[in-house]
Amino acid sequence: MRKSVLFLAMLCLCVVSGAWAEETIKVGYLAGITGDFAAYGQPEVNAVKLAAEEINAKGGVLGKKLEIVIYDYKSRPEDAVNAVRRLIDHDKVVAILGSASSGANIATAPLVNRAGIPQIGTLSTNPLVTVDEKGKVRPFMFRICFIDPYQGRLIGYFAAKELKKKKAAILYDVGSDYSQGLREYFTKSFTEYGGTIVADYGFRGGQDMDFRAQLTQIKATDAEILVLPNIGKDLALPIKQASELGMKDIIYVGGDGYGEFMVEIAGKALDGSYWMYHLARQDPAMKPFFDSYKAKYNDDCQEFAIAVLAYDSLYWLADSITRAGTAEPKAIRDALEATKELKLHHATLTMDPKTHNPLDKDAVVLTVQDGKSVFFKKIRPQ
Amino acid sequence: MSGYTEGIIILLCINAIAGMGVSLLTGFAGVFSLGHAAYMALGAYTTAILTVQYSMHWLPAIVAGGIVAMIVAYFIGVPTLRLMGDYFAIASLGLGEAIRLILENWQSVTRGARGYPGIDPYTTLPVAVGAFLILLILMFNFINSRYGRACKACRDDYIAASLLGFNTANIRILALVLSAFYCGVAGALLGGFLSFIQPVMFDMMKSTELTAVVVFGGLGSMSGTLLGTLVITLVTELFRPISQYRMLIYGAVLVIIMVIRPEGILGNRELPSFFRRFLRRDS
Amino acid sequence: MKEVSHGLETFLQQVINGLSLGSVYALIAVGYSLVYSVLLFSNFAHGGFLVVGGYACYAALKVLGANIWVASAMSLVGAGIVAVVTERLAYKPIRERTNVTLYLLIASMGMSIVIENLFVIFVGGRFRALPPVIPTSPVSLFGLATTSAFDLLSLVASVVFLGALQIFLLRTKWGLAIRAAAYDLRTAGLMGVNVNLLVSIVFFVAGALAAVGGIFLSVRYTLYPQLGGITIKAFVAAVIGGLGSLPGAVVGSIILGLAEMLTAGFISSQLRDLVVFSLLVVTLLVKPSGLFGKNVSEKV
Amino acid sequence: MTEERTPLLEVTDLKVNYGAIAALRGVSLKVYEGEIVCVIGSNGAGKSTLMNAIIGQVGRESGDIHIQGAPLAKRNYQVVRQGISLVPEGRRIFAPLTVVENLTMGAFPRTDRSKIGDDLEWVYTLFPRLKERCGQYAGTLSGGEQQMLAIARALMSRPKLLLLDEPSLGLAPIIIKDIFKELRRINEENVTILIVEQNARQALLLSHRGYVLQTGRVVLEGDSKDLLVNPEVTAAYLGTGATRSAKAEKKS
Repeated sequence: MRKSVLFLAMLCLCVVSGAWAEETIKVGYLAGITGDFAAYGQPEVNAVKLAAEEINAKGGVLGKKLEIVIYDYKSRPEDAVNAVRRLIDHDKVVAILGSASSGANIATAPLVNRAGIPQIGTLSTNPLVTVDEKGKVRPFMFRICFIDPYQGRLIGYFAAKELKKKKAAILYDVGSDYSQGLREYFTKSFTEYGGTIVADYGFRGGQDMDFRAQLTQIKATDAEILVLPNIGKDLALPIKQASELGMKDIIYVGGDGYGEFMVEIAGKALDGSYWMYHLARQDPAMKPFFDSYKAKYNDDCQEFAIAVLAYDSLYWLADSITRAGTAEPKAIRDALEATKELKLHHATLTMDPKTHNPLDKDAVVLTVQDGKSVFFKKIRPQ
Repeated sequence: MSGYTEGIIILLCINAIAGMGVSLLTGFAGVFSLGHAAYMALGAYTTAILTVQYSMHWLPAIVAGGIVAMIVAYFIGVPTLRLMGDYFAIASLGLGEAIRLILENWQSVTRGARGYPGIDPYTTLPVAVGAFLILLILMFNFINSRYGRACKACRDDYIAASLLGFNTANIRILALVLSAFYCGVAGALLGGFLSFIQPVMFDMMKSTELTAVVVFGGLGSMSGTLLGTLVITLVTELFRPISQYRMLIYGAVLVIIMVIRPEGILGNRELPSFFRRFLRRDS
Repeated sequence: MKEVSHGLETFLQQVINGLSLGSVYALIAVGYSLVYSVLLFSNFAHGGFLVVGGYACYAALKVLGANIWVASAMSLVGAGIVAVVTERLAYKPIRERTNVTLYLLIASMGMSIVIENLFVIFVGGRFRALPPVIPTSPVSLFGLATTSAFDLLSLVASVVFLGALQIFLLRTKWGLAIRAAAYDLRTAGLMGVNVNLLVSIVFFVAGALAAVGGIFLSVRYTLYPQLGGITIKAFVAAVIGGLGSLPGAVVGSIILGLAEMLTAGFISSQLRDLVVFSLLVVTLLVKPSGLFGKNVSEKV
Repeated sequence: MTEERTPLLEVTDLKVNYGAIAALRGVSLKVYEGEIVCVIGSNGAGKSTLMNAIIGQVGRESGDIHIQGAPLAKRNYQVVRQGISLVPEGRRIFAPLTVVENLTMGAFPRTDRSKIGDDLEWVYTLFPRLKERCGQYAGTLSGGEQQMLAIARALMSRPKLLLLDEPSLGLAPIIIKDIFKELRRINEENVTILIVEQNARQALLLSHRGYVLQTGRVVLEGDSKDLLVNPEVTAAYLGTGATRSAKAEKKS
């Protein structure tokens, strides 16, 4: 009985919130608050709220305030589909930001195309998010991050040309599309640059937390670098365990799965590792963001890549709406596609209209020194 | 009708089809499974591969998806259905995970963990509702048939049923194979609904959800299963605005219903007789 | 010749890795088995107790600034209490009404979701690490293999805790009562045993053991709300050893740890989990009650 | 009659339901100190339910139970502490525990640890066979030995009242005779006994008084020697072996 009252209350809430829709521009946000990516859900939500506050404080967009409707998708594609349908039909959003997961965005792509609502992926690096399997661009899907082939090529280039290493070992997550993608493209580019893969081992993300079996095998080879195309704890744990197994000389290289919380887990062992990243914490342009994030949430924002990308996607969207001159989804789409040399906080963004990927986006290489990530250099492979 | 409502109804139909399958096995034959998401995965992948790779029409492809799930279920059922009670449930958990891991590793066919994109969105509202209604009628015919009653006899007293001359082993396998068919079809429809599938969608969490819905609705009540599906799906949708509490509420609902009414919403009655009894008690 | 000794070294290393992994599984698997032996259901919320233990230790160390001994003690007691409360709130009403253990299974799955998400909401999903209270520096074993100081410690801790549990079960009045109840709970009641108190004690012990596992897992790996998911492996180990048998849980854990490491090392790292689940299914088919299990007939 | 004394156990109008089925429909009985009282009846008459309701393993619907004038607790473990102990139907010994451990379990609620050793000796003198097998696992004992163990285990709590549920079940006639002889000896050592039995003749021969239970009600009561010659009882429960069970079956 009490439960049905609750339902009714919820329903009323929805209706009421629908009623003020006219005053604001509604933007949807797909966040992985529960489920496998729960570790990243809170920072992205915090960051996008922060961006909205900042934009609204400066008078909003086209004189209207931005309203962010945040839905959790449990880090699962099947749930993302319903969340997006609800954002489109029920909340009548003009655009959708997120998610960070490629799988979810591939599943929502046909929906947003049909409905004509633009969606910007934050950390979804799989090429299929914006381009379908026949190579045709998905008109309403965009992304702010670089893609797996680019990132994989970066790692390969960096390892072969910058570090001048010839022998690499890979430890990747069989269950993760992200990890599989990076591994594939890294292997391709590293061998093209003349390197050899001397060991290639997989593991199952989620349940497997012990990588010593694979590491022991890798230790027995003469690999000079260990490539870790993984996310979060699956990056920190192999490094920690490798150091326990006495693997001192191997250099760790990885992609944008890096997060600062890894230092807490792997400690000293992380020193001297390299990460292809979207931005560096020391970047002076990012200081205001980190300061206001710290002030508002009293947190260092250790998962800053996702937070910054969520933050900047809203700025990108706001800019596109301004340029479009209307909050009409189709116009916003066109403006997003036409983005050129837009200065965001973490990078300068130009859209490739054929792929909806950022064009020639520099990657930042981070290295870890004394438990802190430090800007190493900007690279762009030839 | 808005796309959102439509999406929920399609998802409801898909969940209900899978739920009916598990309900037949668990509620009627008394066999508990913690691995039925794997049959959904088999159906989904078979249909996806047939429609995308071999350009088969979606209708026979869906049926083929169900049949592949059935065949696999048969070969799994023959050795494992000898196991009783918890042990079958545990074995099915292991097998379900094993099937999912095979799909994940068999990259040349399934494209591995990156998922299988580009499936035709053939699961439209009429298709989902149509499939649901057809399978619903077939299911009610089955449970009211001689075989359906035999299933119940097996559940209530396995030994007595075998003494009464039922071939209990065959009946348990029949129930398993049929439930796999339903789940396979549900998986195939899910593939067409999302137009993208990944092995991770069909993990243990999904399997437990299937069984939980059946227990929630009431073991041995097909309409209870449908009601359970409705409630669980609507709860997760209604609480979407308070996203972070959604899973907490889902977990709490499972516990609370087990504590307050372990026999499920409807117990082992079907909806009409439940209402009759309810009204009688009121007056 | 060099090849051979090199292969042997790697093999030895993998065996040691397997033993250390197995010892952590054992701590968790024993808890599963202990609860199963008395109440005949697989308590899937066990992983939740582990997470509670991990966070309790983390909080004690980081927030209260306690030393590792105090923090561990708080963690053990905390997880034990949560286990008892869980049993009282969620399981007791069910087991008093019905003897269908499946209802308990579903409730335990619900509880594990509840515990996980309570942490997601109130503590956050971030991966955390316990301060380096337990050394993880490499230790060389006669120059043949390398392990970390932590592994030796976890092995020792497993032996100590499992030994203490064994002494508790064999030498004390309540230990005897638990063994009797594991065979026949009702008849244990006839002997004047307060069955509810006994079940609470069992849950407290299981929760405390899970906390030990939780502390070691969070130091060895990392601490996050979904950490409990790893207990599925420990559960498999408990089944392989025979649900309800404590020596079985230990042996099953060691077998599983070795199987995982040797498969990943010498066959294929991708097949590691497949081997785990195949081992489970094969065990069930060949000997449903596991290696050491008591033979039980139908119980649903 | 002995109306002036407070009975050791007094059951008044006890009703027990299993769901919608009434198992006991108002049973009253009394057991005085030092007595052996038997309850006989056919299968399904409610005999085991009566035992389980007294010991607290089955909830009571209504009715009172008093022990020495004080109300009997409802929880199983408290009942044992008040001095009643049950030898359950089918013996239900702890098979994976040793004989000694089984006996120690029987003494579980006791706090006078020092005296437990004396009582162990006492039950060993009653059942010397158990002493010979004290280190063996209880599951390896023969049926008769298991029954002895179950009785000995119940005695270890030093009960004022010993309840026995079908002690003859599944045992050979010669062993039944032994067991009943032991029960008489135990009674002589100041243990009051309430026994329910299908084997009516043995039970009536052993006991002082008896009750006849039929479909949840007491239909007859009296001194055992009177019941033994009561024509109704003889007709229903006391034929020779084969006819007796045949009649019992027809009744149920």
